This record gives sequence, C-alpha cells and structure tokens, in this order.
Amino acid sequence: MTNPISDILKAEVILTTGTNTDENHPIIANYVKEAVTRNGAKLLVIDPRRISLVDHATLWLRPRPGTDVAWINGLMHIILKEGLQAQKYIDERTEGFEALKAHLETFTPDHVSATTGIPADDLIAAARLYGKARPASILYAMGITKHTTGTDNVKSLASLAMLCGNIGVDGGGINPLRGQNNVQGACDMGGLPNVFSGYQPVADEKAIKKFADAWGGVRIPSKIGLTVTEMISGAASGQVKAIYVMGENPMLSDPDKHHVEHGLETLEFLAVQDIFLTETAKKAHVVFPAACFAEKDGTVTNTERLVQRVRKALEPPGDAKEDIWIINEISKRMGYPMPASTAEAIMREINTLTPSYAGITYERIAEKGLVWPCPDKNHPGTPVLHRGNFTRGKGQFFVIPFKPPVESADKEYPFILSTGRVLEHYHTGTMTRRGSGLNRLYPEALAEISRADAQKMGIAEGDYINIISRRGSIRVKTWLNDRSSQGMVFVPFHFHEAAVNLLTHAVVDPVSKIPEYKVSAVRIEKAS
Amino acid sequence: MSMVSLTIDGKMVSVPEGKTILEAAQQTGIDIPTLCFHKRLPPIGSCNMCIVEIKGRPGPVTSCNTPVEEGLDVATQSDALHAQRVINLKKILLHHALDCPVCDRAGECDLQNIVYKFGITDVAFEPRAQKRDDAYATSLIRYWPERCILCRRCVTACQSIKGIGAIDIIGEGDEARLVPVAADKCKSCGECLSVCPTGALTENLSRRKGRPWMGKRVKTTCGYCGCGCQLELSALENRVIGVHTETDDGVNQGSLCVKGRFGYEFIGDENRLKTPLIKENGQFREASWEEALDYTAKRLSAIKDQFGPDSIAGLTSARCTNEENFLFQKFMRAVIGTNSVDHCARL
Amino acid sequence: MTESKTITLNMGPHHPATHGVLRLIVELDGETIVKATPHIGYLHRGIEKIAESKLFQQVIPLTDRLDYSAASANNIGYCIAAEKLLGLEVPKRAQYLRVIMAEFARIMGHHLWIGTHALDIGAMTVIFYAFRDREMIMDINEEIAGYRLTPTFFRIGGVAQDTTSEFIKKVRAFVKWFPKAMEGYHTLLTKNKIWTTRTMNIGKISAEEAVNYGLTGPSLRGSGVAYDVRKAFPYSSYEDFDFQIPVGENGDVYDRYLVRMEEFKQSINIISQAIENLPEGPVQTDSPWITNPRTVDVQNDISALIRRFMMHTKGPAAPKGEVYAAVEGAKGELGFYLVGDGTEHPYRLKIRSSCFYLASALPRLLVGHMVADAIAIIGSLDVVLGEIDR
Amino acid sequence: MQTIINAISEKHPDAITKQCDAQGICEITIAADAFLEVMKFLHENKPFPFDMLTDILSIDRMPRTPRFDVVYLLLSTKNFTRIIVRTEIGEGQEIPSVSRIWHSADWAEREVFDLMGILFSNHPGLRRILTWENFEGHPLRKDFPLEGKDFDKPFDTTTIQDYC
Repeated sequence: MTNPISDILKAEVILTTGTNTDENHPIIANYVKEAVTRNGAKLLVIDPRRISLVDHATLWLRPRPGTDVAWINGLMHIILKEGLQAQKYIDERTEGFEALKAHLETFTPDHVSATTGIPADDLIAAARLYGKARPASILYAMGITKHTTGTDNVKSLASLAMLCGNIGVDGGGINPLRGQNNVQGACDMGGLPNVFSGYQPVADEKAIKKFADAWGGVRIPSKIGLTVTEMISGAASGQVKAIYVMGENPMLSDPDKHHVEHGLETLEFLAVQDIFLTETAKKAHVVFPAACFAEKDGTVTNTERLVQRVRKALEPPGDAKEDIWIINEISKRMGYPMPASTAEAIMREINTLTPSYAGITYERIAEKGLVWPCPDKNHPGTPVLHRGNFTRGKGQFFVIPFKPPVESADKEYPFILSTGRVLEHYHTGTMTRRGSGLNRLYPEALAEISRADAQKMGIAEGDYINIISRRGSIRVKTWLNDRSSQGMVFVPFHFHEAAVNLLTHAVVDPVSKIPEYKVSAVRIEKAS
Repeated sequence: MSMVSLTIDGKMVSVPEGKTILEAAQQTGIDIPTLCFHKRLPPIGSCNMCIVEIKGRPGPVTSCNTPVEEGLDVATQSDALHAQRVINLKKILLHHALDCPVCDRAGECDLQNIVYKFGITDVAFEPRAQKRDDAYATSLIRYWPERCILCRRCVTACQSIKGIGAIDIIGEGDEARLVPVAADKCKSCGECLSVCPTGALTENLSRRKGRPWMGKRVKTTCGYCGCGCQLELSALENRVIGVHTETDDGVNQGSLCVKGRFGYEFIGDENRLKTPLIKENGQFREASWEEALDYTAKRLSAIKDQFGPDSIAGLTSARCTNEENFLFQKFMRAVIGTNSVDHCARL
Repeated sequence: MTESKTITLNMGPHHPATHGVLRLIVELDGETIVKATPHIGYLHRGIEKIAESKLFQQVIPLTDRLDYSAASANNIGYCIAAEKLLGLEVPKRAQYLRVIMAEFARIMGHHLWIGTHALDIGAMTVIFYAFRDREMIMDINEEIAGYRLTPTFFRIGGVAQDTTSEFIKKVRAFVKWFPKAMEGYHTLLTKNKIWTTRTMNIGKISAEEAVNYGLTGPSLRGSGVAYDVRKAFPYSSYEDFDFQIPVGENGDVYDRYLVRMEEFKQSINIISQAIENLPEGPVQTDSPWITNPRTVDVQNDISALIRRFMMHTKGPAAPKGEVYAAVEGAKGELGFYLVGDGTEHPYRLKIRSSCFYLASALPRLLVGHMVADAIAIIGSLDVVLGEIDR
Repeated sequence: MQTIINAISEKHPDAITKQCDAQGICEITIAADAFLEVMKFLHENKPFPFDMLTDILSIDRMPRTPRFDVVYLLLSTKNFTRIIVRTEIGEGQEIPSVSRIWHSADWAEREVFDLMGILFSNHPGLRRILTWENFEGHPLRKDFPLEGKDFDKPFDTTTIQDYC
C-alpha cells in the first residue's frame, strides 16, 4: 500500500475493486465503513459480485469478470472529456500523458459498456465521483491481480490514480490489500526469484557482490530463478530434481492440480517443513515439524508495510522446532554453518544488507511497529510513499490495450467460474479447518449461483452439483444467493474435498506469473 | 475549537467544546464511577452510575453523555449520589446469577469490581434470576441471559464499530433480553464479546479452560490476513486459553475478525506434526532430527553435484516471519547456489 | 616477643550449635577468640521482595516463616501493621485470642531455646522435657488452626475462625500443668554447679552497649534495661493484663537465662488471665472489603458471592501511607514497616528483625572468650536465622 | 517532642523540610547536607537521648527523583518515645554513615546497600551482607524482576565468590 490504512479516514472517495474487503480484510472494512458513516466519504464499489460492502456503497458497478482494463480506461476517458484531471500534478510529476490521452480516445462510454456490461451512465457517474474528489483512495486485491492481464490492470489503476493526482498525498494512493500476514514481508526479504531482500535486483553486479561478500564469498548466480508455476512444470519436465518447501501447500493453492501432483511425484527429492501433514507434505520424502506463529519470535510486515513483532507464547508441540533452527541445521550439514541463530541476530543482518529495513531494530518496534523504507536508526519510517516526487523520478503513464481473458463463456461451457476466499477460512484451510469453531460456521465448500440460473436449471438450495471444466470436475453443494451475477459461479478454494484448482487453467500473467483464477469457463450439472 | 471552563468538585477545568463532563473529570484525574461507559464506544447512558449533581439543575445528570457548558458547577460525590448509585447496582444485582466461580469473566468483570468497590453487603430484594438458554447470532459466542445487565454495550459496538447491528435488546422489565434481530448478517467478529462488561457473552470455544489472568499474556501480531492486527494470546500450561485486545493498540484498535478472535484452535490441535518423518517405500516412519537432517543434507548435496544448483528450487512462505524468509533465501542462494526461490504471493 | 600464631576456624553454616545456617569465622589464639566475623544470608528468601507482589492477606503465611520457632508472634505484628494502614478495628475477642496464641508462641520459642541451649552446654536431659511441653502447645495450635508449627491463624481484621470448647479445655489443662514442669527446669539447671560456672560472667554486655548494638527482648533485659514493647507500646489489648517484666543485672548468659525462665511464668500468667475472661462477640472486624461473608450468604446472595470472590482474588486496596507497628517477639522487638500506594499490593514491607541485631553484636560479645563459651553465648542470644536472613 | 524539633530547627534552620505525624509517631524529613549533625544531636539530646537505632530501611520511589527514601527509626529507652527520620537520596548519591554513633547501624546500612544499592560514606566495611559478593544488581529496586535476572537459565554455583 502506498498509504497507511488509517489514511482511509481522510479520503473523500474510496474506490474498491477486486476486493471483498468485508470478508478478507474485516478491519480495513471497519475503516471504510467508519469513513462512510462518520466522515461522510463516498464509496464506489466495482466488483462482479454483490459483496456485503455494497450495502454501504454510494455507487456499485458490476463489470463482467476479466474486463477491468476496459472500464478503467473508460473512466479515464470520461475524466479527460470533462476535464476533471489534475493537470498541474500531471505536468509537474508525470510523463507519457499525451500517448495515454490519444489511446483513450476509443474507450467511449458506449464502447466500454458493451465490453464490460456496465450501463454507460453508471460509468459517467462513477468517473465524475472519482474525478472530482480530492483526495481519493483506491483499494484493490486479488480480484484485480488474478488475471492473465493482472499487471495491466494494476498499471491502469496506477494511471487512473495519477490522472487525478492521488498518489503521494494523504488520504489517497493506490493500495493493494495483501492477503496474508507476511506476504509483504516475504517479498521484501527476497523470497522472489528475481530480487534479493529490499528488491535489489539479482542481475545487478553490485548487489551480487554485496550479498556474496556478506555471506562469506559464496558464488551467487545472476540468472533469474524459477517462479512457483515454473518450478512445478520444471518438476514435471525433469528439469527440476528437488524442491524444498517451507510452510506452503501448492497441491491445493497451485492451478491445475493434476499437473501439480504429477510434477511433485516425479521429483527425485521433496522436503516439506510445515505444522500439519498437508496434501503437499503427504507427497514429500522428508517432513519436518515446524513451529506456528504463536511459538516463535520474529517480525512480520502487514499490508501497509508496517513491520511488527511476533512473540513466542508457547513451546512448539513434541519435537517441533522453529524454522530458523531447521534451516540452520541443514545448512550446517551442507558445509555452510550459519552464524546468526536467533531472530534478532538475523534482523541485525537484514539491517546491514537491506537499505529499506536498515533502521528497523527490535528495540525500536517493541511498542509500535515501523513502516519501511526506514533507512537509519532514528528515521521515523515513511507511511506515505511517493510524497513530493516518485521514487523513479516521474510517474509513468502506460498505454494499455484491452485484452479479453483466456477462457470466456461459450456454448459448451456457458458459466464463468471465479475462485476466492471466505471470511471464516484461510488459504488452504490448514489452520482454520482444524478444531470445531470455524468449521461449524462454514463446514464445506459452497458454490454460489444466482437464483435465476438455479431456477432455470431446476437446482434447489443445498443440492449438490458437478462443476466441469476442460481440465476436471468437482462435486459441491450449492448456496443460492444474489451475490453472484447471472452466468457466474463462485467457489472458495479452501476445501481439498472440492479442490477448485482441478478446474482452473494454468495460463499465467506474462510479467507477474499469476494464474487466471478469476476467469475459467465451466459447465454445471445436477449431481446425483 | 473554543475552550469551555467549568468547576468539578471545586477544581477549575477547561476542556474543548463538545467534550462531556465525564471526559473533563477523567482529564483532571477525578474518578467518576462508570459501568456501561466504554472508551471506544459513543456514550450509551444506560446504567446511571456516572450521575453527577449540577448546581441549579433539579435532579442528577448522567455525566457520560452531557456535554460541558461554560461555568457549570459539578459535584461528583454526595450522599444522595452514593445512595442512588447503590440502588442502581442493587437493581442490576437483583437479576444476576450466582455464577462467579464458574463464570469465564470472573476476576475481570466490571460488575464485580464496582460492587466490591462500593462494598455492597446485601441485596435487599429477593433475587429472581431465571436460568434461560437463548440462541445467539453466532455459534461461536454463547449468551447467558441471567448474567446480562442490559447495559447495551454490545448493541452499540455492533452498530457503531462494525456497522451491522445484528443484535438488539427487546422486551421490558423482567422480559428484556438481548435478541439476534439480524443473525444472518452477523460476521462472528466478537466485537460484542470483547466489550461485554460481565460474563453474559462468553466464547463457546474455551469455556472454563483457565482464568485469563492466570495465563501468561504475550502481545503478538495475528497470523492470518494482511491487516496485521495486534492481539494478546493468553497461554496456560502451553495451551492458548484466550485472545484479548487492548482498545488503543495497533491498526485494529481492539477489534478483531472471526479468524483472529476464534481461529486459534489449530495451535493446540493433536494432529500437529510432532516428529520428523521419512518416507520409506511409500510409508512415512518417524525419525530423529539427526537422521532426518543428515538425510536431507545428503540428498540435496548429491542432487546439487549431479544435476547442478539450478535443479533445486525452494518455496518459502508468506506465513513465516521476515527472518525465516531471509534465512531461507540466503540458504537457497548461498548454500544451494540458485535463485529459484518463490512463495505464494502469486496465488 | 614470641610471634603469636592465630588460626582461623570456620564454624558453620552447618554446625549443630549455630541454631540454623549462621557461619562464624573465628580467629583463635590458642583457645581464646581474638576476632569473630559472622556471615549470614544462607537462608535469604527475599520475603520483602515477594511481599511486594502478593495481596495483603497473602503475605501472612510469609511472616510465619520468619521466626519459625514462634510463628504466631510474627503474624500478630504484620496483621497490626496492615490493620493500621487499612484503618480497621479488631473486635475484643479476636484481640484476646491473638494474645493467647502469641504468648503460646513465645513459650514455644523459649522451649526450643532452653532445650538447645542446655544441650549445647552439655545438659542432655533438658531437651526431652522441653520438647514434651512444646508438643502440648503444638496440639493446641493444631486444635484451633490446624497447623502445628506455623498456624497462620490470624487474618487482617481478626482471626480465621472462632474457638472450640476443646481448645479452651486444652488451654486450661496446660495452664494448670505448666508451673509443675517449670520446677523441673529450675531443679535441673538454676542451681546446677556446672551450669552456673559455664554461664556466669560469660558474654557480659553493659546496658548502654546493649542499647547501642540495638539488642532487644530478653537479651537487652538481661543487661538491666526494662524495655518490653508490650509495656512500652501496648498493642492488641495487652494493657488489660497485669504482668511484670523480668530484668537482670550484669547482662551475662546466666542473667539472660533467668530473665527467660521468669518470662515463662509471666506468659502463663497472661494466658490464664486471657482465657478466663475471654469476651464474647465476633472474631472478625465488620468491613465489606475484608470480612469473609458467611457461607450461607455466599450461596444465596450475589453480593456476598462477589465479595467472597473479590476478597480472595483482589483484596482491599490500601490507601497511600506508611505505617510502623512493632510487637514483642520471642527474641525481641519485631517491627513491620508497611508502605501502601493505593493498590492491593504492599508497595514496600520492611521487617525489623530482632535476631539481625543480636547477631550483629556477636563480634563484640565473643572476643576474649574460649570457643566453648562462644557456643553458650550464641545459645543465650537465641538467634533464629529465618528472621535474620528474611 | 516538640521541644526537640524546635531545638533542631534553631541550630540548623533549613534542616527540617517536612514534619508530620505518621500514625502517632513523630516524623521529620532532613535535608541531606545537615543530616549527620542532626543525627548526632538526636543521639546526645539531654532530657531523653535517642540511644537506640531500631532500624534503617530504604524505599524505591522509582519514577520520582530523588529516587530513594532512607528512613531511620530511633527510640529513646529512657522514656520510650520513637522518632522517624527520613531523608531523600538520588541514585548514586552518598549518605554519611551513622555506624559510629549507633553500632546497630553497621549491619543495617550494609543491608540497605546490598538490597537497594545506596552508598554510605565512611562506613567501616560496606559490603554485601545477605547476597554473595559478586551478585549483580540490587533486588529490592523496583526495576529488578521478581524472578531475578534470566531465571530460566541454569545457575552455575561455582561462579559464586563470597567474602572469605
């Protein structure tokens, strides 16, 4: 997020798209609702499903899944037509505006409403709402990024925000709501094939030298590594022989489950380190028992780049050990004894090697966390990014043509399947499907179909249906409500009994390599 | 913001306009007894414990929702006020169940503290607490009507913080009790549970596993979504017996969601992995750490020598801490010698 | 000048005659002691630090473990200090019961003293008689409080529960029986030639010096200073009883022996007066914050149940203030300096231990005597290390 | 008792900073510089000298500066009256020892030094009395944890050195 969560209270208009905030980020939804009820902010929700946030929305647009670039360009087209853009901000702080302006000519309201299914005057009202408001904040999540055009969607949203001068200002910003407690931290720490910690590129000689020297003169390759989807296909093709998995469950979270299963089984060696015997762990040659978040010390970074402490409250069960200890032991046995053994010592190493985390020490975040970038020991952190000027100097406008999703509804597979999360469960259900509490609220997978479609196919509430795609089929209970629009079905991916990744295809976004979970063509039949 | 000055118990106080008398008193350290007042909630004014006398006004006024005015002369303590407060408490105690030894909230119950502070020795009326078992808006929280003091904190919290309003108090006199008016809209966030002053709302999960103050309280960050809510785990004999929040702490300011407040059962689950496992002809067998670690190191080194470092890949996790992620990518890059490190940020 | 070679002898901390873990480094020139430096702290449990994290009524069992040979005498001190701080009135009957238990504690302490003191000097039989009588007092303790050595019978604001007729019968029996037992001790020791030669003119200390060294109790009265806290600063209705304060003349081991033997008699005198006119009435003060509600109330009345629950988990909050209350323990003046800061925990509790100052006088008393006399002198001071080290 | 107070304030006008009645015992607070003279005066004061020093104790008033209170309880065995003398000492500040006036002060001051860390100038032998020689820290201070420092690590008794 470019702005802190509390900035939501300062926004005049809040645009949320691709995020069911009330269910996936309930606390951020509290802020949105407080902004609307107490501060009189206007809420503009753009989501194919009628999510509960719509109850508080001033205006709700319902685009067809996968047509995000179209309506974003449509909004920008209207804002330019009515001169609502922040021209001074554009001239001083951005570049590439003219090319964008020319490109937007074709995205007239009628043309956009044809591709997206949003009525033209709603588009105009939305554009005026967002265009006039200073500041306006954009919140988005996986609904925008889980497409083959994910990166394009994000770039278009960035252009929209810059058009109205909403970046680098209080109450504004373009704010991705990260899904997990430390997904931001994992990226910051270099858990990516193309960057070291602090996003220092792997290809940069200076960075390699710095890390190599710090780690005792080891040889670090400059070639960008494999992403998770490439690893799985690499395993299937035999290019990858061994995978070491820590706290992950690709069997359920990766697209095209058969493909994943085949890949993992052909591996020479698979080591998994987790807190439960997950589906992936069952495929492993070695399984290590690890400690969960309540049994370890360390830090995590939340979605607003705030680094906060995690403290140990319990001892791990049985012989389970903390991940740090396990990694240290393996590396010692492979002839590379690691010096740092406690979380605090590792953080000191991170301070030296990662400029944006340099000032974040355990003493400073004992009471309250710090927002990175925090370059030195007495720097207060930077809650709002891009203030004054952009980190890369000038803001870049992008000319993004509209590309339809890979699979669209056709005669044989008339429905569009979208997958996602629900309030009561988390990711692959490893944690939330244990114990009686959360299970009682949401015991099994439910496919959400609109009442109209159900009536047409003679499906009653609670019947079981088969959802079939070109890659596989699952049997799942139905939940008739008016959340899903006609011709759409939503199935959560927490349940291995109805593993929705049997249905999704493995085509990914060219840049971010994120699979298109939000749009898959399926067929629905009444199950026996 | 214009300042308003008034005297409370003879002390001159000046506070910004719009503040209530209670806030002015608290600011100068004068202690007015309260029961239904809660820092995070707008004033409710249902318990009448915070009554004060204002010179020139006929009867006592509840100070929690009366705004300050210029030149007020407020008295917070007097025999009449004390007698009235004792009567208020006794009316509440009239219906209260004799549950203290078995009540989850005992020891942290606002009603207990205020009754003890006032030294109430006997409730003159014949107590008529009826045992009733009423349904509540979610299966994760249990409602004990005979412990409820009808202070409306839960109703206000559900309306003002969560904007849902799933519960309300219906009925008059003895019949009045909390009823889920819109149970389907309830998100089981536990906001009502966290502000309830007594044991009327308790967790259905950890009933009577231990008193909260017995456990060791550790402040940590929630392990689920990206909001990074601050919460306190209370652990007793290596078991988590409860989750608590401080009202002015972290981005969540005391609120949590259903996963944060109730999703801690997996920590003590019996089929947590406890010993390293090694697969032999399709079956897992338990192994010692020594054996498992040696086996892994040997296999990884062998594959690295035979097929080169790029034949090995690593999957770290967005649910591990920064330090673990850093160490993992250091292991893959320095020890294995490959950049094939990724995690599920893409999924 | 012949070069006089002194040897250093290490006595304790595990030594039969040091009445506990006192360590004495003694420099000998032949048999006479040239220099003695006591070392203490082997039984230091940090009672004062622990008290700061306890509730007020949870500190009472801690005070039992100070001078464990006369436990009730310590409890009464702490309870009076707490009651002064909290401003509570103790009913008459409870005060009388406290006096009885405190005097019994004094007698128990003196029994232990006479038994071990005589044993150190060589009289083997005295300890059997002394412990036989001590056993009877322990039965009385058990009868009323359920515990023999550390009864913890007192509560802030009164005593734990009322007496039983059995208790009164036993006390009367002991009061009737004890004077005869006293004659036994006197015939064994007072005129015994060996006893007088081993104790007369040994460990002499003048009145001024004793006061200057902070000695109190029988050791001070042995030197002729008639200071007894029960008479100087009467507490718990001691002013209702008439009893004398025995005082010695020349402050040696023998005089301290005579003073304590007389104190036996005086304590029995107090106990008989107290048991005869034990007043009727409640045994607990009547305050909603500290008095235990009756069980029948607790089962029927929510406010009584809340009071019972809060009393044992939170307890009363003491007002801000500092209080010093001293009592006459078996070994001397035992004072409790209690500081309250408005919470339910004592902010600071300092225990003025009489034996601490008795032990500090050892270097002065031992010099010039033979090693065998050192044992007699330590016995005559009757130090208990639980109270010294706290 | 009031005569003594007046006598003191004549000789040392600014010595007594506060006087109050603590539960029936007269208490005076003395400024640190005039401390030794006032104590000598109390010891020799003619009609009834305070010849016994009952106890010395220290209180840690943590957030307040000066941080410590040192309290002396004096008793006159001639007419059985008590007086409490208090003086406020900052961290690391020294207070003159009264062990030459009353012998009982020797050990009492050593205990205050040991458990609270208050230094007494020209004391015959100021060393720890209850804890061992190389014990770190002063247990009765408010910032000393109740369980002691790193209580959960094994304690190696061979590291203990005590005064021989």
